[in-house]
Amino acid sequence: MVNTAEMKQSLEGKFDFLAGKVAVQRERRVFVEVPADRFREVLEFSMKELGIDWISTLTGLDEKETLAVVYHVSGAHGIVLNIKIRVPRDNPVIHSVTDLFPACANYERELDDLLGFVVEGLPPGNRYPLDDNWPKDQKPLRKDWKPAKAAS
Amino acid sequence: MKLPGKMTGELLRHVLKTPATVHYPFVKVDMPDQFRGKILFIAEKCVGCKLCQKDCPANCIVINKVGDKRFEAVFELDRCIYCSQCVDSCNKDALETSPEYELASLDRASLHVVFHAPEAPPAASTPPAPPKVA
Amino acid sequence: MALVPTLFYILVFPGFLFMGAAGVLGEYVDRKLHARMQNRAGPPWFQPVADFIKLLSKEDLIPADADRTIFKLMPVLALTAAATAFLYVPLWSTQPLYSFEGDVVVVLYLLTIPTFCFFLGGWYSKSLYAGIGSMRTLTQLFAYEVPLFMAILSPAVLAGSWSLSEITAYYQVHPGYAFFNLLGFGVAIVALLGKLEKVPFDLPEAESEIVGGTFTEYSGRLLAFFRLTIDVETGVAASLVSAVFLPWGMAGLPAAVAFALYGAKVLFIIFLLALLRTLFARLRIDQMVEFCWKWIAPAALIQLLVNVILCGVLP
Amino acid sequence: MPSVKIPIGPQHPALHEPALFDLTLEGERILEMQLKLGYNHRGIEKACEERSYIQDIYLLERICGICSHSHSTAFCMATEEVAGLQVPPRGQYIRTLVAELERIHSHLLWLGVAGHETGFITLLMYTWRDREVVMDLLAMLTGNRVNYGVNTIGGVRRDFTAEQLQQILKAMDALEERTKYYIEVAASEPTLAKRLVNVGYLSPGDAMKFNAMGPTGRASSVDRDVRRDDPYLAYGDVQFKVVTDTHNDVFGRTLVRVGELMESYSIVRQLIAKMPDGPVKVKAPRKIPAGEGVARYEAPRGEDIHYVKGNGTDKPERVKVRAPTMGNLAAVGKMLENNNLADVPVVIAAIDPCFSCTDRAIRVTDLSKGRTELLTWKELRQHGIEWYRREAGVDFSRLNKLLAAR
Repeated sequence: MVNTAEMKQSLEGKFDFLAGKVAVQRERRVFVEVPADRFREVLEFSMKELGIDWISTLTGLDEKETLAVVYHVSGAHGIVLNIKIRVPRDNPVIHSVTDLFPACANYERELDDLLGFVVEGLPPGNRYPLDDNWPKDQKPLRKDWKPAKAAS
Repeated sequence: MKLPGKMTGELLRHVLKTPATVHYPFVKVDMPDQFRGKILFIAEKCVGCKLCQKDCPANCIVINKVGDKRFEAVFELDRCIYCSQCVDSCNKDALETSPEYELASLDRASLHVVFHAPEAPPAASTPPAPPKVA
Repeated sequence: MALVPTLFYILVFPGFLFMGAAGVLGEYVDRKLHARMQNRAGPPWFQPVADFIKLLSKEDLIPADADRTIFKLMPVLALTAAATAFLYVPLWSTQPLYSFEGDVVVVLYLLTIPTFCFFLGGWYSKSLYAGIGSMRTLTQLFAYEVPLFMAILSPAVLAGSWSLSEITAYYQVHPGYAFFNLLGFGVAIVALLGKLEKVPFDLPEAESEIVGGTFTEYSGRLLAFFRLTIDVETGVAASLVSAVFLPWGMAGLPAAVAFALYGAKVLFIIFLLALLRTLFARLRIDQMVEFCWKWIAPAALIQLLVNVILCGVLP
Repeated sequence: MPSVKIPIGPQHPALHEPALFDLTLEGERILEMQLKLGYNHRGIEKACEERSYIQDIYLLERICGICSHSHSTAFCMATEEVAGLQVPPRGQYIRTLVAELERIHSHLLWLGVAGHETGFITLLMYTWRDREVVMDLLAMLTGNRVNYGVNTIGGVRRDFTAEQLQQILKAMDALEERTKYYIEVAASEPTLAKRLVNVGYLSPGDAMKFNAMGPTGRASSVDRDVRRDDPYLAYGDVQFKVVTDTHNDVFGRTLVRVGELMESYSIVRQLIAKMPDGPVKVKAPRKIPAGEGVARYEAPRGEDIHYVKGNGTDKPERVKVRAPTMGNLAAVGKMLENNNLADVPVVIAAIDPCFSCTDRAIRVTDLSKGRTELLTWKELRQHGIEWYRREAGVDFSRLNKLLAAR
C-alpha cells in the first residue's frame, strides 16, 4: 500500500503540471489542484496506481470568479486525496464520474442544485436536495444568493 | 432445531423485579448537577460585554443596558437550544445552568423571560407545569 | 323458568356486568404482566376501564363508503356472541347456567362468531388497511380454528360426552385422566393466541404494517364494543380451556374456595397468553399458516388419536 | 413481463421521517431504485456560512439527534486542522470516550428498532432500557442526553473526574453482560431469525462498488473502518478489531452491530486506563485563518466527512457535510433489487437510515413499458397480497377486484 509520501512522489512524477504542487497538509491528507481537462486522467491514474477506490463526497465551492469542485477520494490505505478542479463561473461544466463511482450520483446532483454546476453524463434521476418547486435559477450556495430575511 | 422462546427465563425473572420506568408526571427523575437546563442570569455580575449575545447559536439572548452599569437580560426560551455556550463565553460567571428541564408550555409568552437589573429582585416568570397526563 | 332470576343471570351475574368486569380485569392483568415482563411499570388498575369510558365518549365516525348497517351491527353482534357463550361455560361447579348435550360445540361456534364479525366489520368499512386486515383475519381463522376445535374436543372424546357439564363431571371422577390432555392444552393456548390476535399472530392488526388492521376505520363506541368483545372472549376462552383442561376442584368444594380456584386457573391461562405474546416476534402470514399446519394441527391430531385409543383402553 | 414504477413515501407507515423511494419493478421483482431526497433539507451548509465557528458547532451538532457528537467532532477536527491547533491529549481522549459511548447508544437503539419492526416489542423494551444506562452516563458526563455539547474548537468544554470514569467502567461491565445475552438471543431465537435472514441482500462486490460504509458495508465483507485506516482522536492508541461479517443481509448487519458493541466496551476501558492528565483544551482564536481541512470520522452508521474552508474571518467560507446514510443510499437501491415488493417495508426499516442526516425517497420506474406510475401505499399492499396468494396460497382476489374498482 502506498503511503503519503509515495503518493505525492508518484503524482508529481506522473503529471508534469503537478510538479511541486502536491500539498501534504498532514499525514494522510493530500491536496492537489488539477486543470479540469486533465482531471479524469489523474483520477483514473490514482485508481489504478494509488489504491483509490472510495469516494467520500464532492464539495462545491464558490470562489467568486470561478466555481470549484473538490473530489474527496480515498482507499484502504486511509489517505484522503483531495482533487480540486476549477471551472468558469459562467460555464460551470464538469463531467460525471458515476461510471467510476456509482455512489457519486447524488453528490453530483447536489452540485447542480445548490451551486449550479452542469454535470454531463449524470444518469437521469430526481433532483436533490431541493424541492421540485424550487426555481431552477436559484442556487442557494452561491455567495451572491442571500436568503430572504426570516420573520422573527 | 432451535426452539423458540429463548427469553422465557429472563421474562419470568422480571415479573418480580422493580420496573425500570417511572410514572412520569407523578414521579420525577432528578437530573445530574451539571445538567444543562434553564439558564439563569445573575444581573449583579454582568458587565455588559455581550459576548453571550454574540455567541448564542440561537440568538435567544438580548442584553439591555438599563442604567449606569446595570444590565437586564431577555431570554427567548422557546428558541434556546440549551447548549450553555453563553455560560462558557461569560468571563464574569454571570450566567449559570440549572437542572430545570420541565420547560414546555402552552403559552409562548411565558417563555419570554426577563431577568431584571439589580435593583428589582431577579424575578423570572416560571412557566406553568406541563399538562398532567393521567 | 322464572323471569327475574333469568334476567339477573343474563344482565348481572354471571352475565353481562360480571363478564364485562372480568374481561376488563383480565385485560389489566394481561397488560400489567406484559409490561412487567418487559421491565416497565405498566398501566394502573383502572386503565382498561378508563380506555373504555374514553372510547364511549368519543364520536363514532363511519366512512362514507362503508355499509352503515353492517358497520354498526358487527360490534354489537360480536359482543352478544361472546357474552352468550359465557352462559354455557361451567365456572366453579360442574354445572354452567345453561347446559345441554352438545353445548361444547355451541360454545366453540359462538366464539367463532366474533372473528367473523371482525372480518365483516373490517371488510364493509371499505378501507384498504381494514380490507387487508380482514383477509388476514380470515386466513388466520382457517389456520388456527381446526387445531383449536380438535384440541378442545379431544377431552370430550375421552369423557364420551358433548356436554361441558358432563365432561367436567367425568374428570371429577377421574382427576388423573386430565393429564392425558396436556398436549391438547398446549395446542389450545397457541390457537387462542391466534383467536385473540396477539403476537406472534397479531397480523390482522400489525400496526407497523397495516396501521390499525381490521379496526382501522372504527372509532368511539363501536371500537369500544370491539375491544370489550376481545376482553370478554379472552375471559370465555380462558374459562372454557380451564374447565376442559384443568378440571380439578369443580365439585365438592365450598363456593368461595371453588370460585377462588376458578379465578386462579383463569389467571394462569392469561399469564401463559401474556408470556407467549411477550416472547416472540411477529410472523409473516405465510410463516403463520405454515407454522399452524405443520406443527399445531398435527399435534392436535395426535392428541385426538391418543384420546380415541385411550377411550377404548381405559376402563 | 412489464415493469412498473412505484413510489414509497414521502409519508409512509414504515418510514419514520419523510423520504421517497422510487422503485422500478418487473412483476414483483425490484429492478432499480431511485431516490427523491430533500424533504428534510434545512439549508444547514448555507446557514453555517452565516454564523461564527462557535455557533456552527451547535448547529452542526443538531444535524442528527443520534450521531450528534460525530458531526460536531468532525467539524471541530476540520477547523482545528485549518487553524493549526493541537488538541491536548486529555481532550482527545475525552472526545474519543464520548464518541464510543455514543456508538454504544446508537447500536443499542438500532437493535431495539430492529425488534420493533419485526414485531418483537420485548427486544425493543429491553435494549432501550439498557440504552438508558449510556444515556444517563452521557447526561452525567456532558450535561445532556443527546446533544452533548462537549466539543469546542481546540478541545472539549468539560473535564471528567476520576469518580465519573469509575462510574463509566462499572456501567460497561453491566452493559457487556447484557450485550452477550442479546448476542445469544439473536443467534438462537428462530422467530427473530425468520424475519432477518436473507432480507436485504447486498453482495460484497456491490457493497464495494457502491462504497457501502459502516456496519452496512462491513456486514458485506467491506473491511473499512476510518478508526483503523485513518486514525483520528485517540484511536491510534487503542487496540480494537474491525468487526466484519459474511451474511450480507440484515442478520449480518445485526451481528456486526452487536460485535461492535463488544469492541466499544473494550475501547472505553482502554481509554480510561490510559487517560492522560493535563489540560483538556487550548485557547482557540475567534478568527480562523484561510485554509482548508478535511476530517473523516467513523460515526455509528459509517464514515462521516466534514470539509471546512476558512477565509480569515470568524465565519467559515464553506462547510460541507456528508453524513453516512447519504453514502449508503446507493447501496440501499442494490439491497432492494431482486427483493420482493412485499418485503420492501421490512427491508427499508431494517437498514436503519438516519433520515435527518440525509433526506431521501424511492420512486419505481417501469422500464419495459416505459411508463411511470405513481402507486400509493394501498397499491403496494395489493402487490403484497398477490404475492401471498401465489406463495402462500392465500387468495386475495376479491380484495383485488375491490381495489381495481376504486
